[in-house]
Amino acid sequence: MNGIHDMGGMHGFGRVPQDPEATEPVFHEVWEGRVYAITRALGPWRKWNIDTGRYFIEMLPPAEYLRMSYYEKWFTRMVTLLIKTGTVTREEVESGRAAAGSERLTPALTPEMVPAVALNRNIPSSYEPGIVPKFRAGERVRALNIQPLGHTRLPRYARGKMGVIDRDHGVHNFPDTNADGRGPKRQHVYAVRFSARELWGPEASAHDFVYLDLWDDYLERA
Amino acid sequence: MNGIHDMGGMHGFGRVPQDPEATEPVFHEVWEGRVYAITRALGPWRKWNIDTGRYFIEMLPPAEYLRMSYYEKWFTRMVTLLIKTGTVTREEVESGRAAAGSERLTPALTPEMVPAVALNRNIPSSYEPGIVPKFRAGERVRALNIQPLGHTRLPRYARGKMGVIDRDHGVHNFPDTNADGRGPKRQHVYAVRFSARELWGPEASAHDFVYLDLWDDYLERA
Amino acid sequence: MSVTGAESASGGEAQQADHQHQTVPSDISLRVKSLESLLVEKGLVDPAALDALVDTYEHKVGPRNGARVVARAWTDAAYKARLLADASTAIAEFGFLGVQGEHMVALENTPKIQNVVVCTLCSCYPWPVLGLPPAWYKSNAYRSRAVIDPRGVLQEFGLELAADVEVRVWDSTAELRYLVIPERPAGTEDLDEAALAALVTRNSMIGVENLASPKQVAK
Amino acid sequence: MSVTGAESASGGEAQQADHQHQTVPSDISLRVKSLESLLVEKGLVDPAALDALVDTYEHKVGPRNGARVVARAWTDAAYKARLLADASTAIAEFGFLGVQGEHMVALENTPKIQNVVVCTLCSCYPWPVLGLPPAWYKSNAYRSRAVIDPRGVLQEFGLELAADVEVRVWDSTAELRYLVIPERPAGTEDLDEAALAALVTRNSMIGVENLASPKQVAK
Repeated sequence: MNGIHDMGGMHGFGRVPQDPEATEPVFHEVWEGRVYAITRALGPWRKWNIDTGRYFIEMLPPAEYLRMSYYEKWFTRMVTLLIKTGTVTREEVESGRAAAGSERLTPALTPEMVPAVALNRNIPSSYEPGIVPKFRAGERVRALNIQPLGHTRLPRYARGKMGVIDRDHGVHNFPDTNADGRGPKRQHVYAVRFSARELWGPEASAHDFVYLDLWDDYLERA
Repeated sequence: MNGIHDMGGMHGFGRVPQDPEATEPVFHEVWEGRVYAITRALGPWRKWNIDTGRYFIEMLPPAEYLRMSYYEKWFTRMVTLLIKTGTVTREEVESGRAAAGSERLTPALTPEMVPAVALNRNIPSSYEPGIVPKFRAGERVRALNIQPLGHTRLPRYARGKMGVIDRDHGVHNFPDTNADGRGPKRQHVYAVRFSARELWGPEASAHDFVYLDLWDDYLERA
Repeated sequence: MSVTGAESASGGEAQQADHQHQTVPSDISLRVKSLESLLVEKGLVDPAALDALVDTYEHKVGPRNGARVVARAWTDAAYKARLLADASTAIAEFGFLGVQGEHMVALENTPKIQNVVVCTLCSCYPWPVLGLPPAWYKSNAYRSRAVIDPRGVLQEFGLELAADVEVRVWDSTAELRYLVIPERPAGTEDLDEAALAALVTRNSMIGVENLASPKQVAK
Repeated sequence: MSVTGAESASGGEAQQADHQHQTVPSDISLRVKSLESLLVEKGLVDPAALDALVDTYEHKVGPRNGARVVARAWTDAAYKARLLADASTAIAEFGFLGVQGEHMVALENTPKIQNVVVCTLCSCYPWPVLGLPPAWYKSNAYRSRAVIDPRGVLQEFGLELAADVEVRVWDSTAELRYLVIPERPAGTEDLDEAALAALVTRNSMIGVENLASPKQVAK
């Protein structure tokens, strides 16, 4: 969706805020750490995937998206998805108590598992020889001019623009379909190099380039 | 500027709110009418022009732009420009009282003048034979891919896109320069017809078109 | 006069506006009253002129003006020709003049062409013929969607167009202001100009509604 | 599992999220506590696991990890070659693994090439090597400007690039995560790997800062 989250190229947000690197806390408030940790601890239940998670932040009303802090968005997304997946009910969220007679589970993530979950590799290999790449490094491509109503990772600023395949990143899930239950539709992802002049016009520096990771389904031969 | 105001083509704002035509008030609150009227009554002082006025709404921080109601934006813009032009001071706005010893003027707009100002024509003719149009009806043009940091009336969704000159609207001020004191740079404006497929890609209807009023300086021959 | 400096584009102005918003009283109604009394005290505005302006746009200028133009175009072929050729001058015959109506263009809807007007960048609107814009016209939803999903927007207004009707969305990026001439409804052959004008809705002159025949309405 | 329906794109979901935001208690800290206690009561999360997660990202995972990778790349040509060829595997030699670091790519800055990393669509970031992202990286200002005005952004970080330096902005739109290898500062020939790692800043591994020589810093 062409949501407010797709903000690459926008003006008006002012200067980049600067916190001293040495002293900025990882979490600025205690509740931020809890929101982060709860989100992570819910992961092993596999109630939703990462693309769905991103999609449900993007669907916040634009004014709310801009008003909320980063972890406030995470919190709102989590509540929405917990209810949407039937994991909890709205009444339970409002009361903060489990409904009488509701199921009591055993946490999927125990403290002993945290080092493994946080620090170990756990990802499907991206090497799938059965899935053939459509493009090779060096080929000229055009990002499609499409306007998906759902989740997409093709930003507006690159649509219709020409670039060059820089490298093949292997096979990955396709976010547009993976986000809304239509399946992972695994395919190759490439780093695509766009000149700033192609993206932003002749006043951009001839020495500036933007690299985007784009899926086969976002590209056509140019 | 590529501000939040440039929202043509965005998703996420939901359905169009519907008020019954027969009963919707012109002003939903008394203060809205006052903001509208004060803005109009300040017009004859010529402290700023219409392009500057639009620019100062666009420069609201995006979160504020989306949070504020229409006339709240007008009010904020008015206060900013009254201070910026030295018409009032920040202290006067905060206190609601004129500073001791400050000049007392005579209102530029009297009640007797209202019908004339509201209802009569008062505009420089757009017929200026000395200013030659660059394009003619039927010509194919491309909207420039430019990213002005200041005010512009070339929306992002049309940049780099091809269209056809539908008609010549005559000579008008150029908003990009008129908004920030660089002068009216008068030039021809055209209605330019873009196909929805050119703007939004092949999934758009072949029967949909968008007409934009664009200035000579926004266009090149395609 | 230059009111903007080099810092504008980098957000300096915006931050200033934001700051200022924080420092004035929190209730918008009080803040407006306070500003008005300041401007009156300084002699910048006359409160009676403000009253007259509010009264003008609440009671004297509005879509009934545009409806009269449309009704005449329906009943007077020569007028319609003048309106389509030079709308500003043709509308001036009624005395509907003034700010935001200086450069008018009339757009004729037909069974095969639906014109729809929007202003994606702000909320430009032809004040002298339609009055001040309704809330929906100023909404972010309408501004954002009219150009990318005009048929979806029209459906929300109850207007389902055949796939082969050409939709022309006019995004009011300049000082041109657009008045849509809706199709004259069937079954209105016997009505005079005033009765016809009474049928013309505001929304039909923006292009988001087509007019039903009076018989259909009566059902 | 499909958690989204056809109504999603038309804003139904968004309105629901908004509504819900209104109906939970207003103070975010209380709302989070309330949700945590609910999830604990239902057996969905273990509070000790939450504590361990917070502790992990506050104290065990952070930019010191990435700094060690960079220092080794500076001092071990074979390691650097492995890192550039397959960063995920080379970084795994340190045990810096896990979520948001599964598909790593290392980008080498040179006097003629400045790599800069951003995620315009959200705030993707290589957690195992850099920890959780700083506020500036998540800011709308950085996300919006890094791709259209990279040199202006770098100037705000104090980095003035010569006009002919190639700027490569990597917008993390997929699950690839980028680690910038900054240039090794001059005057560090005598330092060992640990001392070199101490020089490497977080911001230099995002590409918005270049490292000064220790002698310059001492001045």
